[in-house]
Amino acid sequence: MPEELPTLDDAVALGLTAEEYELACEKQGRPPNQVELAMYSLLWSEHCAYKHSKKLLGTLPTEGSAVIMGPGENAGAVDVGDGLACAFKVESHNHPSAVEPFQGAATGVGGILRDIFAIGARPVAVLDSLRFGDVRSSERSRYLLEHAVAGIGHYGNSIGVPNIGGEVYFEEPYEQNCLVNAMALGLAESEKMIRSAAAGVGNVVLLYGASTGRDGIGGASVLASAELGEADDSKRPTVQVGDPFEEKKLLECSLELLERGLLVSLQDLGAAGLTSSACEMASKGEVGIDLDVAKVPLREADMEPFEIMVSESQERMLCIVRPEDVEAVRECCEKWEVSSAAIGEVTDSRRMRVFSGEELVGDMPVEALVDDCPLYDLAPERPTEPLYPPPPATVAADAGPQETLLELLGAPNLASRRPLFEQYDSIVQSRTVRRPEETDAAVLVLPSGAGLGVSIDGNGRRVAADPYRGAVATVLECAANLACVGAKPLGTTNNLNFGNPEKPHVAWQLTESVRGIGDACRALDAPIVGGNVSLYNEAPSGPIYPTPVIGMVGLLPDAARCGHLGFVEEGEAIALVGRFRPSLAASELARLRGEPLPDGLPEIDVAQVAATQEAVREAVRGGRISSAHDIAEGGLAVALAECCLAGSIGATVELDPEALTDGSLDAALFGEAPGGFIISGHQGAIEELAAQVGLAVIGHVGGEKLSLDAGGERPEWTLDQLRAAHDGLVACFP
Amino acid sequence: MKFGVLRFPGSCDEVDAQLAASKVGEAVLLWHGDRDLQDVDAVIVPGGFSYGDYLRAGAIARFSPVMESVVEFAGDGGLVLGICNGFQVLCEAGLLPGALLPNANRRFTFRQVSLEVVEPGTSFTSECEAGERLSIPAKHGSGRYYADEATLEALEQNGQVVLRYEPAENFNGSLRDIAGVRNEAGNVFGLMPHPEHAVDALTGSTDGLRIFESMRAAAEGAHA
Amino acid sequence: MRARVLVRPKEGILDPQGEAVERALPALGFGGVSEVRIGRMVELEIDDPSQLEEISGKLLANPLVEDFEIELLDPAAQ
Amino acid sequence: MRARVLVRPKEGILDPQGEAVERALPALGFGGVSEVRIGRMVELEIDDPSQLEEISGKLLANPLVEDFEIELLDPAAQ
Ligand SMILES: Nc1ncnc2c1ncn2[C@@H]1O[C@H](COP(=O)(O)OP(=O)(O)O)[C@@H](O)[C@H]1O
Ligand SMILES: [Mg+2]
Repeated sequence: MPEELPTLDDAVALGLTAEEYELACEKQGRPPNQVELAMYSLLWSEHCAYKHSKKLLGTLPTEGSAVIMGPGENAGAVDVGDGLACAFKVESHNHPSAVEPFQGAATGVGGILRDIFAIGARPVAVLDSLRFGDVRSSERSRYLLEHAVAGIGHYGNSIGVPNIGGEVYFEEPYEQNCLVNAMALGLAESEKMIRSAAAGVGNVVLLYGASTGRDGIGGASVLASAELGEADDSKRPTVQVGDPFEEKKLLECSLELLERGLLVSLQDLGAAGLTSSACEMASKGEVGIDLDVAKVPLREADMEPFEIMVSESQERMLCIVRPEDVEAVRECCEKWEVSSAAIGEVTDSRRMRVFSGEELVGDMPVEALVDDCPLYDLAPERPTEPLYPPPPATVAADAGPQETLLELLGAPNLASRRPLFEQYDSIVQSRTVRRPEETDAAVLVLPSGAGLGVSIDGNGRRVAADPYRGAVATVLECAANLACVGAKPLGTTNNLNFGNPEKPHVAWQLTESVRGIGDACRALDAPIVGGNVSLYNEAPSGPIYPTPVIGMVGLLPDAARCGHLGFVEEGEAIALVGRFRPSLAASELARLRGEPLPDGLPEIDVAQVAATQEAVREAVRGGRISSAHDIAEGGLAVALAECCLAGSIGATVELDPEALTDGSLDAALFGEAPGGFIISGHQGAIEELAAQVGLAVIGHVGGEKLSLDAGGERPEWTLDQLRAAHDGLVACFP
Repeated sequence: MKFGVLRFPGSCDEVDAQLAASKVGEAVLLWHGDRDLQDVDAVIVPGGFSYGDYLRAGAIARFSPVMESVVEFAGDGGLVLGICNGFQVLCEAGLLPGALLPNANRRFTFRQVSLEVVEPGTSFTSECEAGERLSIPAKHGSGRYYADEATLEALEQNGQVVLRYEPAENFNGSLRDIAGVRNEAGNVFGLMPHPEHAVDALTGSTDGLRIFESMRAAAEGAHA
Repeated sequence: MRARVLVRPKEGILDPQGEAVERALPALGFGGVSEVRIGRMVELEIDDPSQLEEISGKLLANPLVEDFEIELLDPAAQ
Repeated sequence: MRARVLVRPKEGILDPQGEAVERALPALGFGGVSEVRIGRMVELEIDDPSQLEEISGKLLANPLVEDFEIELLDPAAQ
């Protein structure tokens, strides 16, 4: 151990406050040494300790009849019938992706997949949620988009987990802080799932997977002892490189170990590497752990103990094994060509002790590391001034509906995502019932024949306009997507992407959003089973749009009945379902017109929206209608165009703007609000449905054109025109 | 009829292939490290990313112990089907002519493609009609079929070009739109698109089933 | 001994990656670049360099579509 | 003028390809190989070789994870 102890300055450079450093000294009864300070600084970071969000997260609803595992484990899980559980979680990899988008996004996928198999579930799907600056004007954003998408595809395709859905939006406030969130789902027999709590004094702590290098030790390198000074800076790469091949072996190996009952508990290594994994396992099990860093297989020979403890090398797992099973575990690892090493032992000391061979190089109370990080209260304050400048105008305010629809369809936020999802394998594992653009939510078939519906959504602009209602609307939109495939929500995951929570207006966005998520999840009986928080997404010009990303999982009794979003049959009736009251406030059209964000969104009748969703869901499940699509960004006209494009068939529609709005044609056609659906089906079936839910028949399916008759205007578009406009993103992937 | 589906470290579509083959017969997985082919009637070298596709797709997998047995099996006239990565492995192993190079569009691409059945008489297409179109998904980063001119000519002459992409759908830039070829003896066949992902109307088309049914017919004919 | 194997696509074989680089250059302000070909470079430590020819022909390159070139690296020059 | 740019993963950066090849070699009967690193080789014709440094840093290599080395090729030696 180097004689010289790190100082307060070192602690501050590592991100601790002076008070936190004092507290760490107090917990240790002396100033922490190099290894200890590295570990305190990581475990007491925002990322690991949730210093600014833990109290808020406590307000979220986490209980429900379907919940098998709630927040607190590597992933949450819900019961999907027949003794099967669906594990799922969303996680961010925003900062690494801004630095190196390909590897950042790839390792983001790798990380969330490990969370899934860490609880014993086989990963069956990935979804991704992305935010960049405006790709039309920003070359850097195009670069980030292209490489992040390539990275997500690279990892998921190579490891054989289908990417079945996602979302991407382009807004100026993400120019300096792109968001790359990845969600994964897994399936497990409920009884065979495993937790991460270490148990059994005397049991062996075993590390398996990739060897440990200096990946991602970035910040902690200030602790490097003098011999490895500045001259060796190039030896301290911060970019983590993902190896999906290694993870594929790790995944199969882990599932086999679990299947054979060889593990007491299991934990992936993610942010803060061995430090976080070992301490979490000890904390949850209320035990101690002794680790010997000299036993950790290294990729680079000359690593210091603190480097080994904080390394974020990918594709590694930590498990607790009974001594008599160690041999069998190591044999299984060998079979899968995964290296493994017994690196420590479970103790009853409730201390985390780090050895380097014989030498004790760190000794800390587990509780201090994991539970005693100070939590901070937020000081939310509603801003009095707009936080975000209006976006540049690209569509004239007086453009007619004819032109406006094409502008909207081609806008980066609404254009077809085909150039992205064509880079993803969405069908491997043979469960994918609907491919991207065929339905609003992705659908996987379960062994029982039931369907699992999944959706991921977020709308930062609307949340920026109204953090509470925007967040409510985001949750409702996820549920609407599920309703369109006939799925009933079972559980929810969320990723809170925000700016600096120490700033009062960001604290306000965060507080209000979490309140909105909680209320909406309660109303839908779709409790939160897990999630992730990414704060400090700020540039000198200000914070990102507050971006809660919601992932929701639901069940439908028969996967074959999940329907389509596209119109199907010539002559069928088209109906607008729900009490739909669209407004241009914070809409995509307002954005294209360069309008500033409004201060607040119209009130949402959540019960009413939920009832509409239920009616649509039941109609889809019953096979009574031919298509269902929720009205989202771009409003009614865009939704109709999407139904035509997905079905490759035209439609004739007549609308009375007065019935929807105060008479504004633009608002009726392009305004946005939760609670509206476009469905199609036989006239008789639609009429029957009208007895259960408010709906208006507005036209019929057929022909090669979309023709509207509304408020005295009669615009029409050929399918080819719509399609050409909708291909607006192709240019981003030369 | 018993199919054996190889499993390399990094295979992804082996379970899918097993599932598809089990619709027409029995199907077992064969571990890359074992030489025993368990008396199967046909071998499927599945898709995925064996050994991460590092270096070149299929380059490392072809050296695995199980491949030695597969080469022998093929030499004795056994039916061998290579799908996607499996096609690449068979080319690397010299069981099929040519090579598969990175896509002309430089990206991994997933698309449902339409394939023309050029040779309906083979052990892998006997259940298809000449000129019939099969709708089957393709998903790969290195699917550009290449062979030198002389080889291409010979392939055409011998009826070894079994499947072709509709010209507009040849996104990977394969020479002469070639999607699938067989060896001269006719018992080894490789294709880039994934017939095992086209065997169930619930998850797509069922056109791929014809390939597996043809193999069953060939295997049963051989037994008879 | 340290060695390097350079693997390049055979002449006449389309190299989309190389073409894309060539196409991208003028827009970045670099003119006068042509015939861009992209290959692989493998560097390794090897006890018996006489094996390199076989390793390259069998594994590192596919002789059907690639040429390779072996360079033995003088440790002093590194 | 003909030039060659060698691009390799930075020291300390994980090279999954190199590791996979290294692990595969013994099974092929080639022992005694270690420290395999796999990179790219770009060969091109360039009018103004002084641009190469910039082209390499901007387009051919990703300086965050890769180093590059420029070699000017003597046409006579080719
Ligand atoms: N926004 C949130 N909502 C609910 N639970 C959350 C949220 N953020 C984090 N959690 C929970 O806190 C725990 C720790 O999360 P995280 O640090 O991301 O874990 P891991 O290291 O396994 O990825 C997890 O159980 C996670 O589900
Ligand atoms: Mg985890």
